[in-house]
Amino acid sequence: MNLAFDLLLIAALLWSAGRALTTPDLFRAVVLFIVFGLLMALAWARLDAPDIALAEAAIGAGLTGALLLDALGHLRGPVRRKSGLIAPSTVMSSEGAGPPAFPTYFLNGLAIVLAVALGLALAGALLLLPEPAISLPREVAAAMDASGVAHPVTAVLLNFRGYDTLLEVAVLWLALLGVLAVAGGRAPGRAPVTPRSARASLKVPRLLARVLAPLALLVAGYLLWAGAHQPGGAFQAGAVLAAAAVLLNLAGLLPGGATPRWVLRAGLGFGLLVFLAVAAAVMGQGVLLQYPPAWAGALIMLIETGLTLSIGLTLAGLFLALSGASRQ
Amino acid sequence: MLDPLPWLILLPLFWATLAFVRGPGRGGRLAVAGLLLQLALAGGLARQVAGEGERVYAVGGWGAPLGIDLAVDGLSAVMLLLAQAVALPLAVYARAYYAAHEEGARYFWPLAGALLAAMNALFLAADVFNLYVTLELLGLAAVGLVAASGGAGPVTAALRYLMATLLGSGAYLLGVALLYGAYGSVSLSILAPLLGADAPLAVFLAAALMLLGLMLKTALFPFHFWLPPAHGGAPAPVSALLSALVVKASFYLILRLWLDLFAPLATVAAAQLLGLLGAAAILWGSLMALAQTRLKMLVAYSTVAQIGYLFLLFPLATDTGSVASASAIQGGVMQALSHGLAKAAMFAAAGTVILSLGRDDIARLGGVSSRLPLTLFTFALAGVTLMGLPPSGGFTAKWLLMSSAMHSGQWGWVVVMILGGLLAAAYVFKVLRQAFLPVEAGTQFKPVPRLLEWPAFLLALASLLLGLRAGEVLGLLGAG
Amino acid sequence: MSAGLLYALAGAALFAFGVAGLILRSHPLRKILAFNVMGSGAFLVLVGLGQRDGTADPVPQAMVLTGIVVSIAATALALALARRQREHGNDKEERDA
Amino acid sequence: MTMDLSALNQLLAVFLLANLVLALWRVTRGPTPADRLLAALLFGTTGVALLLLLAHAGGGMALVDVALVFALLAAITGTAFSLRAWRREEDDERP
Amino acid sequence: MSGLDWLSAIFLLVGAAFFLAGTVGLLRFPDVYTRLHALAKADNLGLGCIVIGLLFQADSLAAALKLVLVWLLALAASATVSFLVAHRAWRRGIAPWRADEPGIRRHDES
Repeated sequence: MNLAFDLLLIAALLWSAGRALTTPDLFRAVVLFIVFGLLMALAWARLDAPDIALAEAAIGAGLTGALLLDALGHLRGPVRRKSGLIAPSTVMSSEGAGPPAFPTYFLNGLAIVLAVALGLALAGALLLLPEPAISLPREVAAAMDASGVAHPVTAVLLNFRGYDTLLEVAVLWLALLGVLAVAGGRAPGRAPVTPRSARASLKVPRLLARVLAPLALLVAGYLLWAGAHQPGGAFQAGAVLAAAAVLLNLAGLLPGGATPRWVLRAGLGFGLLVFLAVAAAVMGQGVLLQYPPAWAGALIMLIETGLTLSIGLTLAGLFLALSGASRQ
Repeated sequence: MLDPLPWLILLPLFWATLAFVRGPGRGGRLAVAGLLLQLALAGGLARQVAGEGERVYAVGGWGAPLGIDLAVDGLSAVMLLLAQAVALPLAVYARAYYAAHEEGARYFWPLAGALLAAMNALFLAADVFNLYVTLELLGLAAVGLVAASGGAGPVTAALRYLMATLLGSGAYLLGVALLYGAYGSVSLSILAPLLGADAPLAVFLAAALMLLGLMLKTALFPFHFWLPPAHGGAPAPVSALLSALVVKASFYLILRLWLDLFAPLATVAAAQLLGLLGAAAILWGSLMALAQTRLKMLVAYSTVAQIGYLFLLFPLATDTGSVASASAIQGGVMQALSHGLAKAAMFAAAGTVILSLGRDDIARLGGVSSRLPLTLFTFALAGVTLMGLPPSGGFTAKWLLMSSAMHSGQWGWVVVMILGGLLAAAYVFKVLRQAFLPVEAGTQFKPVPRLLEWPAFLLALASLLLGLRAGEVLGLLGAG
Repeated sequence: MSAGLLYALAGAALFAFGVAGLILRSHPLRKILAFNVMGSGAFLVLVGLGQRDGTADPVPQAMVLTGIVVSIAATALALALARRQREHGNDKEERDA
Repeated sequence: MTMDLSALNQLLAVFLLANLVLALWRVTRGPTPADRLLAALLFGTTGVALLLLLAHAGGGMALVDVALVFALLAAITGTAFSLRAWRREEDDERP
Repeated sequence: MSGLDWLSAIFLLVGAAFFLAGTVGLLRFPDVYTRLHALAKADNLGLGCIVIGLLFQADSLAAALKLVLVWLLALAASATVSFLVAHRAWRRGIAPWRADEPGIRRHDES
């Protein structure tokens, strides 16, 4: 029974991903990709990874989908300059759309053959893979009581491999920096003016946004608190917060904009600063990110709260910076 | 006193975040102060390694398989010194440069801080998945810096650069996934002893994927297509940072993986292939540089060429006896150091010329020798290192590589190196010749602040002094 | 053929799809979709291989959480660049027209 | 029939997944762009039901939280679909 | 299987039947408006029955209430999105299907 479910789900995953990359119509490609993201959440549920299913659902369905759909409105139409990665025109001449030096189909064919060969080689390699020498789950279980939390994934994320998470929060903050630098480069465009007729259709989403936004806040708080002993945590909570902000923006209740004032900048940097401060403070009596066992749980909760706020603001900022700066 | 190892990562993140919170365009003084402290820390760390040898730092106190380890040995200490030594003068240069370009400076300092934090974290990391996160942090920071000026050219170049670096990171990540599947750990110190020549197919695939991903990020020929528009189109301080440091980080990673993790899998055939690609990069990059009409594109293609020298060390160091391989590795690292310093100086000098002249086509550089003597001298000094003339660091590097080639009887690489040196001379003198022509009618030279010319000169001088003090640096390299 | 290995094989196929898509397609939005598919494939291989014996392994799951946040960051930056590139294209068109 | 409840949940989960895939195929093939918007609806109902069944078929109560997030976010993707992606006229030349 | 389990099984099967009805409706109906009926009505009812069926299996009141909350949320989302889709389809000029003129027509042209 499980096998039937897995095989059907994998077939759906491969179908939706394949169609998303091959269908000529861009809107259908984005829809198929969002379907792929949601099917991935089901796959993570099947792989006993509820934390990832939560993150994939909140980030895949909520944010990536909204970002892509919002961008779709601006990116339709033919591509003027051939910006293919290894498309012949870029390999031979550095100025973009020069005449392709040798026929494109030769290169496309080569790329497809290479991709298929890679896929087959990977499949073969995976099937012949021996059992791993080290079993990390045993190590995690052994060290769980000293980690300060009850849920293994949160323990790995915030304590055992907390340094990865510190750098990853910096990556997210950095992406927003890049988006602000690019999108905010000029005066933000007028807020998207919705014609009177469309405004009538905004009444319903406004009602929904007013109901769902506080509920999303509640769910985010629940996920943050739950992270200590069951799947949840800062990323999923932050993503739900950001999804609420996206809904408010879509309903016209929250303005976009790519030039945050200092209060918002402080909020955006807050999570990273808290993490850095805790990482540095604990060095007083130990190594980087070595929480004193008695305080581990409290410190992790403090960091997670700061992260939820900053990740929520940053993920929302990624959407709002783009939607606010769009010229209608 | 501060333990240099963790603070080299935390410090740049601190001042980058503070610069962001203080608002667009702010953070210049903060950055220079931070970098001064970082240079001191890097020096302290180098002395520690020279004294006590390699040092492992278990983050969170958990130790190898469970937690993440940071490790510093001679190679990483040297690269850390290079990163801080190039970044400090460039920070001073950038403050003067952006005094004239208000628009471009909006988020330069937070992005540059994040870039440096990523560099330091990468040089110190000893965990393959942690290396993936640092590579991603480095890639996004570099793309952000290229695109920050917002012009049409840089944005297109940044998008292509981002796609190339994401393809590289994806391949690297799949390699990490295969390694974890095969051995159950991602820590270098745990994986290295487990990996033997009899490794399963998946490990060979992982090695190929990881190295291919990193070659894409190092812009080794034929994956160099994204570098010239990105480094050529970006503002001068950004191009200097990228050409001098960012491509070196992924090269350092290839060297680290080739020497430590994948040593048993490293076949002579693969090494020869890397050598051939390096040779092709030298010839192709130099020829394209010679053909360029715009100054910064010439310097960008020169980067593509000089990266080729770095990859010559692989055929010279694989199964060629301990003496030849040691000298080849020292030559490669010395080339990375001297090129880092010289290329930063050259891009900075080019930036000064363009800022003063208002245009960047090589044919109309007349009068630069009389109006901007120090900048032209800096450009020439940096050219000396690129050409590999004594007593510059470039000469020491090429000499070590050549002696290794002669020792192991691979004469082909010697010919390539000599050809590369001649071509480098060609494109450097092409610029110098134009600069000595009389001033073109009707061109005004905007006055240039001193703080713009002296940091570039300092960098060029350092690339020269590196040649004279090579013994000390190579000693540190051997220590770890 | 445990569930973990099955999903790892699916991940390998998705990775191949993603790489082919990233190289072949020229529209920036399609490259972004391809990059995300490639990332999901790599994550499936990472978790799938870690759980070939059926027991949930928290370490690759934490790594994939980190990876998902990294890929949304990269996707957002790529979208911002693509939109800015299109706006420059439109400006050039208005100037040419 | 000695079928206990969790086996029934598992069986229904497979049945719902088949339903979902069939419906998704039809929706994404649908002629007008409006049909494709229905995909968001599908996940709001079938996806949530599927997760609830999996949760009670041994997948663990955490999947109920995932279903909660699914339901919460189904509205967002659907709203984003209809409000933002579908503003340009040329969508209709190919109904 | 105790009495409660039978009750739960019955509700689950009824719910599945409604989902089947929704999918068949989606496949058979000719235009977007009718398909909205299939999806919005049948599937939500199916979800409701499944939630009720699972209520019997819930081990605590909190878990049961959470299930009901999920259902209410799904209803709210489904209602909003159905309205928006139908509204946008009409604004875009897609005419409802008519037996005498099958095929996709525009109502603002005729």
